[in-house]
Amino acid sequence: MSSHESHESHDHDHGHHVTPLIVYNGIFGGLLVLTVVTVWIAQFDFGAANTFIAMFVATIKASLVAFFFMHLLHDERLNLITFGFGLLFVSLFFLFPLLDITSRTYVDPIKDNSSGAKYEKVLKAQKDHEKKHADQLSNFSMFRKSGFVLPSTDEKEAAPAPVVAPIEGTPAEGTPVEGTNPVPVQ
Amino acid sequence: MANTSESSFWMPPQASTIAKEVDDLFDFIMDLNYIFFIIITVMTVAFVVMYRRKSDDQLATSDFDHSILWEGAWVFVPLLLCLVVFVWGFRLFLNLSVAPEGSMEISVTAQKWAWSFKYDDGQVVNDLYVPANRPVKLIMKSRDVLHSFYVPDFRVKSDVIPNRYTTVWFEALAPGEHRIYCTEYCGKDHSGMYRTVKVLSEEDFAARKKKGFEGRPEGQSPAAWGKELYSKLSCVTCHSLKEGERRIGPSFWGIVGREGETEDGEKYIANEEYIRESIMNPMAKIVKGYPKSMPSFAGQVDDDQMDAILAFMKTLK
Amino acid sequence: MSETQADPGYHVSDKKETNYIHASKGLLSWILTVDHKRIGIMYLFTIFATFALGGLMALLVRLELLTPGETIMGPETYNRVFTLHGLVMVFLFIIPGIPAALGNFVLPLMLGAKDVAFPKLNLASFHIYIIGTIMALWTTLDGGVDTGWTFYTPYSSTTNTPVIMMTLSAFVLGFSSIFTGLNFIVTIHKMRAPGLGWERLPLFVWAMYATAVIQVMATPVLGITLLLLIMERVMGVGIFDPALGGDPVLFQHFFWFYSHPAVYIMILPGMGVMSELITTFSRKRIFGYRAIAVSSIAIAVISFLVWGHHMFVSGQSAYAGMVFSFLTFLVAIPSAIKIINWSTTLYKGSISLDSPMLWALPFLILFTIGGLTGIFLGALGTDVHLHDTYFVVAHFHYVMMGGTAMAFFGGIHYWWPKMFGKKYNEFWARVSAVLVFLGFNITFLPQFVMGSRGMPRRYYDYTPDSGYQIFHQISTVGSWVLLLGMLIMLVYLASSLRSGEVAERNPWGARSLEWLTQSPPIEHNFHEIPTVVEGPYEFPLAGANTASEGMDVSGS
Amino acid sequence: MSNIIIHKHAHHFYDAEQQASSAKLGMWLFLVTEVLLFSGLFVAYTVIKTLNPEMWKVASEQLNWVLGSVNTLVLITSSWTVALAVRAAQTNQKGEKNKQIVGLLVFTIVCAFGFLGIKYVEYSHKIHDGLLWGTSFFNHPEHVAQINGAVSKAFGAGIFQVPDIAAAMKTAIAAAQGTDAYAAMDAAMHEWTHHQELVHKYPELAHVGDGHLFFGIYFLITGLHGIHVVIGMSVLLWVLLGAMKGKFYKDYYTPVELGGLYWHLVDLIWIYLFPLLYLV
Repeated sequence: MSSHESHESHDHDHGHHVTPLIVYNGIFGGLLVLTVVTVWIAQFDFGAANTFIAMFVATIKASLVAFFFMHLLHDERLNLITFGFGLLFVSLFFLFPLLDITSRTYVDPIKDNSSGAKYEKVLKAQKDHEKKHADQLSNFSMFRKSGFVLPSTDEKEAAPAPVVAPIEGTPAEGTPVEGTNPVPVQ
Repeated sequence: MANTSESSFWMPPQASTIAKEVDDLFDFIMDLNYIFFIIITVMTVAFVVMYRRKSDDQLATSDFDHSILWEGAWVFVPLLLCLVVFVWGFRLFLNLSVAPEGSMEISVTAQKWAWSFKYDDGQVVNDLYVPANRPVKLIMKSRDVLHSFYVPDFRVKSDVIPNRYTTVWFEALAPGEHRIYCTEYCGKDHSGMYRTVKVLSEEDFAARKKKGFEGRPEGQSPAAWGKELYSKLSCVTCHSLKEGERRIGPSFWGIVGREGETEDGEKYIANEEYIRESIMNPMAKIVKGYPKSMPSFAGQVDDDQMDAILAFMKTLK
Repeated sequence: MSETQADPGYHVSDKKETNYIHASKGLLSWILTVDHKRIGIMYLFTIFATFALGGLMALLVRLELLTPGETIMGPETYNRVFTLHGLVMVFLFIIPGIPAALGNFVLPLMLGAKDVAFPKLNLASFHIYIIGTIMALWTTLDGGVDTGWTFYTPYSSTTNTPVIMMTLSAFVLGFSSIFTGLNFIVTIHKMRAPGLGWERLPLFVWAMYATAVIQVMATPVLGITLLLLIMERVMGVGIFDPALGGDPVLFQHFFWFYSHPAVYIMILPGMGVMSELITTFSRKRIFGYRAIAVSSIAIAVISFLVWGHHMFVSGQSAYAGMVFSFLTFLVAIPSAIKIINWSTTLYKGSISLDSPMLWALPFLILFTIGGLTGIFLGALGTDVHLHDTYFVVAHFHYVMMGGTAMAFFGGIHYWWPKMFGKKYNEFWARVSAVLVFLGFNITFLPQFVMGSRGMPRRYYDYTPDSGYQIFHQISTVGSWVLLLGMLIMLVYLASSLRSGEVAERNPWGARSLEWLTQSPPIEHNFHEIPTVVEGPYEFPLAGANTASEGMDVSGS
Repeated sequence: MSNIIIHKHAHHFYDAEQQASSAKLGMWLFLVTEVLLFSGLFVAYTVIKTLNPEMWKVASEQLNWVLGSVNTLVLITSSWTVALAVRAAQTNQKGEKNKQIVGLLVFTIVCAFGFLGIKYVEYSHKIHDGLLWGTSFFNHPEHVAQINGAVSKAFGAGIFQVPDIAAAMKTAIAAAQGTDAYAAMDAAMHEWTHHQELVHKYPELAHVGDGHLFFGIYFLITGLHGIHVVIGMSVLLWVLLGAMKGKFYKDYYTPVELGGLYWHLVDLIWIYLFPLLYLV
């Protein structure tokens, strides 16, 4: 089709289609209601499903805006296709990194790579360390509790919660807190 | 057990059990390469020669411009071959990634621009010592930026990442020495970040390990050994031995007993205690006017080595 | 070339009018022009300059590697030089290369349009490109960055070189690229001449369309990646910084989501030029028009699915590795189709070896090598050994330099008469083409060997005992031959501008619309918009008195 | 792309019709690039959340969902009014100045200001409580280390051994009244006590690791969105000026439509952003 045809062919949809007021107002009402729904539904805990439900409602709202406020419904089909294509690539962008991070430990799992294990390790470390220094630490909560996570020096020994802050991307080795020497100034 | 083979035209020697498998796939793909390259080139050159334009108004003698048969053929034949290569490659990759049960574990730390290898008995060395004919699994992490552990003769490679562990495993075929490279760009001395894998027979390995792989050799003075460590631990990259010469860090010449001022204006005297701290926890005191770029050597330098280094430093005046 | 057999059925006027070059005078009339032809020309000369700069850096790198240890510069300098080589060649030369320079000039002509859809946006895109270039150069004078063109974290977020400025420059250049792509998509959709249906588009236009899609879809992600990197440095947001609990591998996902499709931004236009050259210089309808057109689009889409093959040993999950490896092999197929179709097009054609063809044929050979060696890197098992070695370096130079750059120069020689209405010295053109072909192979073939033997890339130094030196030396010598070829080209093209003989309207007897208007074209391209009645490659056939019926029969 | 607002169609188009539809296609392509730009941040959000579920749970509770909801309503309303503005332009007769378009656009812009106002309230609260990115996060070890460094510098390292640091500081300061050490001590103590308060105000947040990552992403996403709000406002402002001159009527309203499209996109992104950050 030449562009002559191409623009004649959709003369009728461009510009000459005016959405009636009632539709706009209806959509607006719908959006308000859905917003309330999102907030209301967020109070219940469906576990993992939470995000999906929220995204589902959000998607309904988004499509209302796109199809009616942004006229995708009555506009040239090409614009709809363009936008859809964009969303396709967005979904790819989500798909692969997620595939990676969720399956990293399947082959030859190493502990400490999944954050869960990371935290258990640190909490344990903090307990041991609390026992050791209970007396000095009594007024020193933020050190005992700041669960700052770094690779342990060796997977054999359970590293105490390190308090030496990382310097220029060099994770410092975990060293137990001596109440007597505060963290060196960097 | 097979021995380390000579290097071929394309590939370095096969020094690990996996190396042969890798090379088989490599050779297979190389054959495919030759075949297809010859087909394309011969076709092209032949057509150019045969249908070369002789006169200015010569026209094409055929309008042969599509053929489902041909196009189908050169969609499906390559696709098929590709799938074969893919499956082969993936199976091989799993072998490369999953270490056999009961492999010997060595934990590896990479940092700008040095490797250190820690054995289960706690000793830390800067060259990798492994027994022959026994699977070895390296559990690696980095202290600063990305590095990559690569032994061409073993055909193994894996990035080394801060805050996470990665692994490689290999089973060396026979005693010998092989080069370790860093293959993830990591700055100034990226290309200087190579070490040696020293493959020892099972007995030698046990013996050497007992008395420490890199303990002070008999008859060598602590100072002399310290001088060795000075280059081995790559202190040399940042600290000169010439009087007052400034590299990234201050010179070692006359360092013992030197007096000066730290970044936050405190006076210091570089006695043993100070030097020990500066090596183990460099950020504690930074000499005025120098960058905070020294990595900690905690867990890499044991007491003997520390004494040796101090002994060496004392000779520098 | 007799006019009679060019384009029967078109209204052709040969009365000379003032062409776009002389339409208006003065520097300002160029800097502020909205004429796609002038913008294309300005791009062309800027890109020549950036190519020269990148080439110079390459020569320095090769020279440094001539001997082990320090040859001409220290490691810090070396790291900056190879980084700059990468950045300049990727962002300043090869990505804008064919689309912005040749595409801008030729595309509207091929569509029978008066201009691109948004001329002012087009000009803006050029100005933005200049700004980005200046920023990049400024950073270089400011000491240069040493991160490698990939900006991998955490190195890039901790090194004390002016990374922020350089990242900003790449960010800005991204906008230029997006605007060009956006412009082309709209132009191709809305500005086609009457009768010019999708199946009558020259394959160069199809390739440009596919390229534009990638530019529009992928470049924004580069933008956000670089912004996040800047935030890492400015604010210390730790998304990519392991020291702050972030994930450095995530940065690689972000980066390659753009930079792998970008590889096809680089090669697809080259493939487009190839289709034009092969058909014109064998005077034959392209073999498998549909297959080639569709494969361009296929490549554009699949290219978004394969980025993980840059990360097989990066600590990415083995399953992600598997998926990416599989998809990578899928993307190999469309390229294979193109290659074989081109060489089949030559069958029973009338093949002339005019200089543009002498750039096209090497493309065929070199791109084949580049593509085939890709199989080693797509296969997980072998990639572990070859990743980040000179094998990879050689591979992508065969695709980028041996592919795109060859096509770029082929295109320049092909459209040069149309652009400037001048001829260049045919003899020296052939000499230069041959020299470049030879020099290229001498430079990069040895790199395959030393790569598979374990020479890592981005290395300032190598030990004498490692046995890599001989390959480095051959390679370095080759780079000088390459240089000689380029210099010769520079000379005869320059002299053609000064004193080339006048070129006629359609020197090659090509059939697509850009050859309908005079050389150089008038300001509004066409005296009257042509009505298209047949496909772009309807070359008359020996013995047949009428050309066959357009594209409708082909590939169906 | 100002060539498309030239009322009489530009020379290289066949007619205004072709020009308008080209302009709109161009705008949609641009919107797609915007979507992909934001998608990067959403991917970062998803990945970091998946890697640190515990931290995320705790940290995300610190956002004020009421303010978030109000902002959502504000944006939706503005989206509605701008849609009506486009409609008003579509139905407007040539030459007549249309109060409706102007009014609706003004209202939209006012909504935008409202949105930014509320954001400002949220931000200032976060900043005061040190719920920030990277090492600026109130309980980031480096941040803590700095505070304690200052304290030990002003009061001497011994201070950390006494059972009740706060009291010890007070006495020390009282003693130091008037001396030049006073200022440093005072500052150090303030920081220290402020930090202590925060630790007790956000106990879980203080204990769970890497809380700064959440706020880093929060500020990046909302920040980038905020920038787009500002851009959208300026576009609408520019359209408004045109509308006041009565430029737009049923055969020529592309600028109003494109400006509207952009504003809708800003709304669209917030529609996803709101539940992701404030609710789940």
